[in-house]
Amino acid sequence: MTDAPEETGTLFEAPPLAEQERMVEAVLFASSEPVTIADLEARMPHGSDAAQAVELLQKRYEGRGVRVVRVGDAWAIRTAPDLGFLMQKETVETRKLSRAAIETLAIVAYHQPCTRAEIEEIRGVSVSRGTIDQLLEMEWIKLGRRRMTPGRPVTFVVTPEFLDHFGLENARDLPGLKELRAAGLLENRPPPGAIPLGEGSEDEVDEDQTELFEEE
Amino acid sequence: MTDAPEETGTLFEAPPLAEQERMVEAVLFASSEPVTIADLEARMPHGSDAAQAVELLQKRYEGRGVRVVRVGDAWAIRTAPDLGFLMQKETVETRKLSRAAIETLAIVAYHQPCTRAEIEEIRGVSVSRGTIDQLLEMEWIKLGRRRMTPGRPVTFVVTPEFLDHFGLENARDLPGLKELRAAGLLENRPPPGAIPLGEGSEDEVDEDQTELFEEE
Amino acid sequence: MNDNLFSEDPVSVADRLAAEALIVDVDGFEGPLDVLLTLSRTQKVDLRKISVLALAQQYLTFVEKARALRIELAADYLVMAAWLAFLKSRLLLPPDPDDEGPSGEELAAHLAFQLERLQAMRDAAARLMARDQLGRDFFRRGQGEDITRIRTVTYSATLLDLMQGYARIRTRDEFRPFVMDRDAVFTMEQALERMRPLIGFAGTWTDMETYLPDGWDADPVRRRSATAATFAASLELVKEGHMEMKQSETFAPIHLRKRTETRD
Repeated sequence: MTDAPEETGTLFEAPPLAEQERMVEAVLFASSEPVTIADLEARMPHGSDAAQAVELLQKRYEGRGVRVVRVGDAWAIRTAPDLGFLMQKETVETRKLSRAAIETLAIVAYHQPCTRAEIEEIRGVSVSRGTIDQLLEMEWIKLGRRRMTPGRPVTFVVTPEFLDHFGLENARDLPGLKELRAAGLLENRPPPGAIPLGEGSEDEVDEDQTELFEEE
Repeated sequence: MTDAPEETGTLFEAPPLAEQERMVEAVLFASSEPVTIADLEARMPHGSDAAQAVELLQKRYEGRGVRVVRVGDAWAIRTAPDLGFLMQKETVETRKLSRAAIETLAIVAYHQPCTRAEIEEIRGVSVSRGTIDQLLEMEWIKLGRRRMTPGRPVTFVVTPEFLDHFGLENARDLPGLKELRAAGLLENRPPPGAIPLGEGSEDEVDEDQTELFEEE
Repeated sequence: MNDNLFSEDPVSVADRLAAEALIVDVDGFEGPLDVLLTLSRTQKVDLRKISVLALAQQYLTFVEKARALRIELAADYLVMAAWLAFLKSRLLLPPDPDDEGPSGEELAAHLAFQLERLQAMRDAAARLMARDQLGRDFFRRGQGEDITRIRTVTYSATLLDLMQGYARIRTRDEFRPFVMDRDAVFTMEQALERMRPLIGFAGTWTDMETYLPDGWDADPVRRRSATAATFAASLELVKEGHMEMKQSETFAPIHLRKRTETRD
């Protein structure tokens, strides 16, 4: 074709209709909102007939997986309605449990049945309702029997799902502090002046723990 | 091709390939991120062959305003690069990368998996933490496996986002990779007289490279 | 050509300007290797055929000039200068047969390789950046709203996380000031303090055991102490006229309730 000077784009002929159709396709695809004919033409080379290109594109997509649809006075590409079911997909996202949740869970596991007040006492900070709710929702803890003390506080215990997730047969399989220390998970030196206590050899988890914590 | 009647789903035959193509089209159009074959098949009816459907779709869109492109082991629809000029409105201002960052990125891409020491060796200057952080933050590089050499340094590799951004099917498609390799410029050649870093360190590099670029 | 760029011979104004630009611009260099690469361009040859000796000389001149202009050079520029001076002597002097180290030629070849590799990476970087880029030359789908994902979030934690979490808490605990030797003793004073506010709610007969403090019912030693203290405190409260106590038979549970004013 004739080489027209660059600046005067108007001297160019409009691109062939097939090319205009490509342009409309790309713009409708990339745009975050439906695009009006006027907007299309403002983007396309001078002399383009966006309405006609859209019409061609619409025909091309007939029966395909996506369609060119009119939204008000603008145009957009949308999934064919019969394929909507493909878009609904359950994605499972794995996220790390928060530190507060882990600690709360650990306390319930080691001290069950355990009230919220006890969890707070052990953690030394208050436990947010959300943390407990999250663990309940995950079905890693559940409500145990109410404590028969004034106020009859609810207790929490771990669930079979919890044991399953962590590959434990029962909560007593949880390693004790001694083992934690042996595994290098606890590196602290013994607190100055700590007096070893309780040489009882109770098998009960609770007592076991007590013994382990106070000792050394 | 006998469908075991385990589940109700398997009792249905997979939809015809043309229909599968429509489905792949709908999903790829709908998703702004690349979708893996596995993800496609998880959405499609049992027995569907997403890979074949994608291939058909890719052919169908050849020369159109949008294209079906491969990104690592996933697929995406992207506008044709020659129509970029229409999309000024959609252009996202990318952060200007420093010369150090660009070079570091190229070194990781061509030498991956690549340790920080290797990047420094090639550039002859230390790599600032900010440079690596920026590339990590942009998700263009990520941590690879540790190198099995003394100190077990971490390595860096490029990500699917990197491939997507630069329109690469995979890391083997990097421009000029073959030539650079043939010219021996991707070798990790120790300086003469240098104390070898634990035997096998070179083999290791070689293996890793081979794995990344030739395997799959 | 530019071979005499830094020599003592009179140089053209243009050359001198170029040389000074190089020096003044030292901040713009990314380390000594970058300087060497820039200097090597003055040789206008393939990097494989570069004269490392000439390059070493150029670099040393560069460092000297920088010093003369009182430009502070970073240590690695000076290290490179020292190394190149060493390399230069190796290349110029006949090889010492007793010397075990690598020859000057080997060192020079490696330097040439490093320069070539750096240049190659620069070229590769330029080619990479010249590619069509997402969001600039080609685009993704603009409307993300089509795809509705039902997101289920699964939280994960490992046994290790759990144990570390627990160890963390207990580690904290061990530094808490504890009165260890009194740990298994619940005093009557404590029991009284505990029961006074509670007794107001005991309108009906309630087993005394429910008044045991939390955490004192598992360990027999602690339980015994708590029971005794609670019993003593209960007697005290009855004596004060705040409460009534009953036990249906020997060893049966002891029941407590608030004493109301209507009662006689």
